Amino acid sequence: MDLLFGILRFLLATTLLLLMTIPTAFVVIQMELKVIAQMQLRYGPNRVGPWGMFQSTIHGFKFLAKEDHIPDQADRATFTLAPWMVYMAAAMSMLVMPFAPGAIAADFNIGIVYFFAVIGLSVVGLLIAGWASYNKYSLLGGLRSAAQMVSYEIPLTLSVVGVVVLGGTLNFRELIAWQQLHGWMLIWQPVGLGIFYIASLAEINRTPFDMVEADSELVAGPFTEYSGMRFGFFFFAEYVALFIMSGVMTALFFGGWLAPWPFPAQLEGFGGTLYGLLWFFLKSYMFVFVAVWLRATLPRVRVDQLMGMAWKVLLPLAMLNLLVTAGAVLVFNL
Amino acid sequence: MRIPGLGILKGMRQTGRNFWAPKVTRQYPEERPQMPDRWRGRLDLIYDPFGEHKCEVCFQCAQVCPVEAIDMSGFDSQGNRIRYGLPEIYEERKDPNAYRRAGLPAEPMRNVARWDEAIDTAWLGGVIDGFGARPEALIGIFSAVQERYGYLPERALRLISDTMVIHWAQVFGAAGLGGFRLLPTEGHLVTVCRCAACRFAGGDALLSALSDELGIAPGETSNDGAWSLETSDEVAAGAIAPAIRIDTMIYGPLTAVQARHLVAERRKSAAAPARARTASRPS
Amino acid sequence: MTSELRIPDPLELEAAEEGRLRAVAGLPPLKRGGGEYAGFESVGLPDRPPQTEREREVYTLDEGEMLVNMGPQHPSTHGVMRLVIKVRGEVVIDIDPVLGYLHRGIEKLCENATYTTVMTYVDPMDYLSAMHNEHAPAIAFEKLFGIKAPPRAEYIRALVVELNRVFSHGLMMGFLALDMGGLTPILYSFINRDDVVDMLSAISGQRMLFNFFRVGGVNFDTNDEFMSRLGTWRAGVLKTIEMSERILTDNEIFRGRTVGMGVLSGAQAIALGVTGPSLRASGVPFDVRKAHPYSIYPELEFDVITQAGGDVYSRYLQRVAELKQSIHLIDQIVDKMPHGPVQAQVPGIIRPRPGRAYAAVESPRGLYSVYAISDGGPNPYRFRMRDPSFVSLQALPKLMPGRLIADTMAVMASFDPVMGGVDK
Amino acid sequence: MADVRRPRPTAEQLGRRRTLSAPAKAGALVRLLLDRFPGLASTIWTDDDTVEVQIDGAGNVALLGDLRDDPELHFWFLADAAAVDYGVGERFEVVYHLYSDLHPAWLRVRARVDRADPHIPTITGLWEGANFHEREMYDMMGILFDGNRDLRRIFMSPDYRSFPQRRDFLLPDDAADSQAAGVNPLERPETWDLTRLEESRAPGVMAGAGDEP
Amino acid sequence: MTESTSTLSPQIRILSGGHPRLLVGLGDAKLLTLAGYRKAGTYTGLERAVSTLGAEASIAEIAAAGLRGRGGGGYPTADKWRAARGAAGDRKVVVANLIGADPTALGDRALAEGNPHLILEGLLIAAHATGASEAIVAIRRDWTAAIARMRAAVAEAEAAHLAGYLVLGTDFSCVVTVFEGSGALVAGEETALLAALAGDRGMPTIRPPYPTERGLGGNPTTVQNGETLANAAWILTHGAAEFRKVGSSASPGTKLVSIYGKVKRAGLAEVALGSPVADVVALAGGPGKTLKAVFVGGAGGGALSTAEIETPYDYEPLHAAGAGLGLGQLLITDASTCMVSSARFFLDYSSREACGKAVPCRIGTKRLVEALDRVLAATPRPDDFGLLRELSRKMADTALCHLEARAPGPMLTTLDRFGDEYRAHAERGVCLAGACRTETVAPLLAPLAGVGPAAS
Repeated sequence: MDLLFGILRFLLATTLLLLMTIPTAFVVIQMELKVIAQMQLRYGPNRVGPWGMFQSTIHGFKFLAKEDHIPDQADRATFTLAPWMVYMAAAMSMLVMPFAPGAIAADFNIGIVYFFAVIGLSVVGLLIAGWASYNKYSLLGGLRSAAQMVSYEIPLTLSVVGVVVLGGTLNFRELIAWQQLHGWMLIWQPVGLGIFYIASLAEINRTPFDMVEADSELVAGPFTEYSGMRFGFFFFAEYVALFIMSGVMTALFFGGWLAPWPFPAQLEGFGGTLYGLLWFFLKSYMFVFVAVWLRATLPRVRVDQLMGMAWKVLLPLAMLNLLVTAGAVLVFNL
Repeated sequence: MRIPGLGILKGMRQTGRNFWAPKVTRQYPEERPQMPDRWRGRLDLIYDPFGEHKCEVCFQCAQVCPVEAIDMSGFDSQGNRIRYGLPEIYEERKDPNAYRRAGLPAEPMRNVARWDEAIDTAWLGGVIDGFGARPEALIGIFSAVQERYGYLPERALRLISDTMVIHWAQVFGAAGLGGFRLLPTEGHLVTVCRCAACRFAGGDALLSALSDELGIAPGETSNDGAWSLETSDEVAAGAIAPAIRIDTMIYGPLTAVQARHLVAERRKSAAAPARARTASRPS
Repeated sequence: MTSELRIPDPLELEAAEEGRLRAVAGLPPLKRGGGEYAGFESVGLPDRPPQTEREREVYTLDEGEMLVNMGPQHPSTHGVMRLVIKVRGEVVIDIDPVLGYLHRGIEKLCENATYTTVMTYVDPMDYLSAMHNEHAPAIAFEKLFGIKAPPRAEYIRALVVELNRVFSHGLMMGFLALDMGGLTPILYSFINRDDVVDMLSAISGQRMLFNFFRVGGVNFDTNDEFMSRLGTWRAGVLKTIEMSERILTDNEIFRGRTVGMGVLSGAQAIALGVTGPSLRASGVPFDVRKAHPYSIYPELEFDVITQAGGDVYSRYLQRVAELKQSIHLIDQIVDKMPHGPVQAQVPGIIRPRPGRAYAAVESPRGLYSVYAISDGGPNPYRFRMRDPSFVSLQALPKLMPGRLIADTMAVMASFDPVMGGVDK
Repeated sequence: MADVRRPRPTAEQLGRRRTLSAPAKAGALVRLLLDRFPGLASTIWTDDDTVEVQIDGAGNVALLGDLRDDPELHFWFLADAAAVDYGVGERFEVVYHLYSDLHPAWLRVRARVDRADPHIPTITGLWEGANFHEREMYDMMGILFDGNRDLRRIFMSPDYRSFPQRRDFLLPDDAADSQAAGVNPLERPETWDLTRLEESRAPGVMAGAGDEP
Repeated sequence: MTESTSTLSPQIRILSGGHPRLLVGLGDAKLLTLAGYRKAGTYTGLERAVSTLGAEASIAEIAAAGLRGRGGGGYPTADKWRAARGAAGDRKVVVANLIGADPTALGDRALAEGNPHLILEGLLIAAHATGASEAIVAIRRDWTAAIARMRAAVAEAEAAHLAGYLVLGTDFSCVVTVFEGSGALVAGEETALLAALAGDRGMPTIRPPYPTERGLGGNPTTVQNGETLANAAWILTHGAAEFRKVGSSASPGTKLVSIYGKVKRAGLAEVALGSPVADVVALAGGPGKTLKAVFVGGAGGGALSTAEIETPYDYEPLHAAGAGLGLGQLLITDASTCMVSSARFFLDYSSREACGKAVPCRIGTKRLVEALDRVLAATPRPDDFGLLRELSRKMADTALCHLEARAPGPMLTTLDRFGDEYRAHAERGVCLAGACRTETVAPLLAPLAGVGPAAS
């Protein structure tokens, strides 16, 4: 009985999340279009719907309407598989996303580990896509993505380890509870925050680290040969991942659903859920905005500079950060 | 040594400020762009309040166009059908040469001479040199050409323009005045004098009689192509008004009956001497 | 400045690393210099024997090398051109530019056009500096025909030409950033460009291919619309340039990618025939406006700006500096502009005496020159145009080996080629 | 005015006539050239900003090398290299324009090339950048530059068979023959079969020269 | 003298009577050769001008004779020559205008065919007087006989050192060339003639600058009617006093008049200026039926009613009457002529011959013809008569050449004198002359709807 209820709840939650990814992608894409346009002294899309707010939706349906083209010499099986892998990696990682009290799909006790395990899967999809397309640009893009993500996994994870050591848990909910007691993690882990943000941008191929689909170098990287909804999945996955990374950063460093002072940090009952959702989305989309802002401003770094940064700057920093944190924990036995 | 990240922040400050700045996009369909007064994007001919083109094909615009961009086609103030420019302009698109150029099957035109009459360039060059290529002699050269071909072929005008270094909009303009023919006439040419003397001595009666006899209106050619009828001032029959001219002979004074009789006689005599230009025209 | 952030040449690093790994794995070291002829299928062309040693060299692949076709349908080849890039991994070994995708035979067209009609044909050559394209033939034909444009016409010419230079350099800033993934500066540059082309269309009647110059003068005199637009533009132009500059000049990422990248020494640049800002960025003070003063430039006060570095960043700085210099030149011209006619009296069909004339102008991309021969006929017997970006393109194969694919576009954009001019 | 279009425009309409005598500023250069290369004395011509010498094609490398390396001449910059075709039975000319900051005049070197057998040494040894110029000249005129490692088509496609900028190259279009021929070329159907192109190729150009230089 | 058309084209019939001066012996084959011409005692005028008088004195002689341009303008010839002589310029040109703007004016043609040497002499005198080194004879291109004879005459004269270089051994040189000119009405305008000679479309230009300051090739140019030149030669031959014997004081001398229309003998006559029009009409034997109106000056002139038949045939009086001397055309109409269709004919002629340069002329004449057509078709617009007068006034105000200014002349004069015919046509569709029944209105245009039936 209890098991059955759990299964039902799991199915419900997964479907809800899957359904949620699409509007999330739409919102983030719309933000990207609109914000970059504003920063470039343009109006941006303003024809479709009020203030053009349905532009990204139209994009989505446009993908559906487009011809689905597969190159002759492409490896059909892997070629069709790749978009799903990338997309599912993003969607599955939302399972542990702590939206609000009582609004967590799967409240694992190893949620953080699960998250980084799943989000890393997308690299496989990109690699497959690059290889399957039978296109030199795609191949280069796939290789780039492999190198880039693999190397950025390490500082990313290491920067989080500090948080985990401090919070003493791998569960998002407990971590947020810890932050409610001791204040937000960005006070304790500023360096970790910096490393995490840079590494996360690289992890999800955002400017200035969008090596994978560097449109002025490799035409579109692994996505060159893709069209129609297959490309649409890559497209959505990218933006969903952006939102997820912002969400995780919120959960890890900015107190998740907790409201900042002077508001009451948290409410009880169903109202508390909505209250938490409000603050969570507020914070997350703030970081999405910052990412878009960066994209509007910065040129792209070169691939060797990217690597050099990962291995020569971020990794030692993360190590140092972890060392200091662990030492502090030992000394002050927090 | 600059602090790393400062430049990035500088840039982000700029973009962040522009986020709120007024936008420069032109909302096209709503905001029409302000075209400058000298806008050369579109040309149009203006109409007068009576709904007629004000353009009288006087070629003055073509004469001042520095890049010879203006092609013209129409009836000038003399009623001459005149044009110049590439044959695929305007209705000459249906010209067989344009077809040939496009690789399409082309059927022969009705008056072939209009495009395909071969010009004796050596002879014409000789004529021009005889006048020393002086622009004063333009009319003389025209009349020599008309003497030989019965009209002014376009190629001859082009050649004249090129050899004498006269902008050939001018050449056409000059040819438009003074009663030159810019289209060939076929067969025998019956010219009814239109001058005041003849007119008041009853020239119009002659005209109506002849057009009735030949069954064609002035400016037309009979179906068998043997007779053309035209009116002109050149006969200038002062004392012998009213008069007509058949090919080169002037007859007058005539009454309508006499004129009709005369032409009828000429038509009966089948052995009509062919004119020079019909011989020189490629069949 | 170039010493700091100087990145080591990845080619050696990569070769050394590869050798070390093979040694560890007990494999024989890679043999270099060998390799076999790969042929043209590797770039998707019907195969044929190589025409020249150079071609054989390009299409001969060592182990671990491959040929990548960049273009003709590549997002950032500045028009339609094709770069056959020989890469090992991402490291460029060799580059072979393949031109002619935009070839229109403009020289031949001009040789069959009258002297007045030539102006319309040269316009679309270097479509970002159409005014310069018209300037050189105008000067050459005036030399041939032995006439002189009235002073006011010369001033108007200089004015429009400098305006053209301003927006061309502005666009170069934007395109350079765009080829590095920076989206915004190009749009800021286009704000500036729109103002200028509106201005130029106010004076010439066309927005892009102006057809403004005439043999012996210019088509129109200035009008109120032009002058008022000029005033408003002058008030705001520096601010617009500033916006792009703030984003790029100090940006660490931008500097990291451009400083020390594609270093072209002065001697090398001269040997390769690189001219214009790219040459001056290598420290060679060669500016046609000073070397062979042609229009009213002797009467204007300006110095030849040069940079020390010779790298992409110096070329960028050079463009920015010359842009501001042009704005000052425009101020001087507007101050000094005399009154009078703008067109000398010229016959309808120009037939110069038989003769030869050579005229060079300083276009935004360098020395743009025209060599015209007249046989006394109504159209030029020979009409030769030397386009700067065509020659500058030769520097690319010299600079790129050892760099990465990512930098190919940056270095190419730093020379600011326009394919319309390259392919004639 | 009507008089503007007279055949021979008068002096005031034409404005200033150019004098073909050597202007003062180029005089020093002319003297220097006469001093260095007495052989060229007969061919030196000058107008107000150009000094011109004519040489035989074979001697171009030596002369240009001297011009570049002589400290007093010091023509270090190759501004332009172009080819001119003087028609069938005539000659080709490869025209180099040089610049020196010591002399206020362009130096134009016209090198004659035999049209029947168009060969001339390359100058890529002096200026590497001459390569594209020479490739273009080969592509458009079919002039063969001995010693150029990279002499192939640059604008036209590699399998192209003719040399478009030769004077005897017949366009299948009206642009080729001027209206002075008295005909409107659009009306000449025979200009449409491209066999005319094959016939019209100059004797000097071997078939398929586009393939093996 | 008798009516002889021996050497002249059949179109030209010399009428007896009047005061024949230039017409003396015209049509006589002797006059065509230089010898015969010298025997008639001429080229003495040229000798006198060149050898004895000199330029200034000969101009003074012309001024004393009070010769005025016979081209219709009536501008004093001496003033014109003085202006040309005074004008700056190393190369001056004299042009003899034998274009024959109106083909019905046969005076020039008769002179050119019958007595080319006379015109040539006058041309050389004018060239010498104005200091011109170049003379051009522009002849209507379809006067082939005239062209041939003029060329022959020039050749003879040059052979005899009467033209060309070093005329009569003096240092006066004048090269004479003969060119065909296009016979268009507008070519009678001197600027249009010069434009045509410059290889341009024969269209008049704005004056000033007058041709005497800046004409052919930008050089001072004197354009003179052939008849004027002949008169000049006559003056220098016979002297100014002799010349003044005939003609009015304001404008002495004679005028060649070509009379046609409803007359017994159409032809060419020479009458003294100032003699009544009635006498001139009488020369042609008068009208067959009752005289109705006399159109003086052709398309640029106007109509005189029988009441004004006594008007002196002279510049000013005719001008005052709304007509003009023109090239000496005199059209006589009788009761069977419809004034409206006549006016329409002249206007249509003007609009056909319009060069197309001046908009008022180009469009205005068209509109006038259309208005008249409406009148003839009895379907006038309410304001048509207003339109006629308004347009005519505008054309006169904005005219570029005198032809344009005077184009509405016949219409206006007939409108004043025969308004009732207009009204009858417009209102009742009835032709008072009863002529429109048979006439189709001018050829090459669509026949007017309702003209025939409307007359019943």
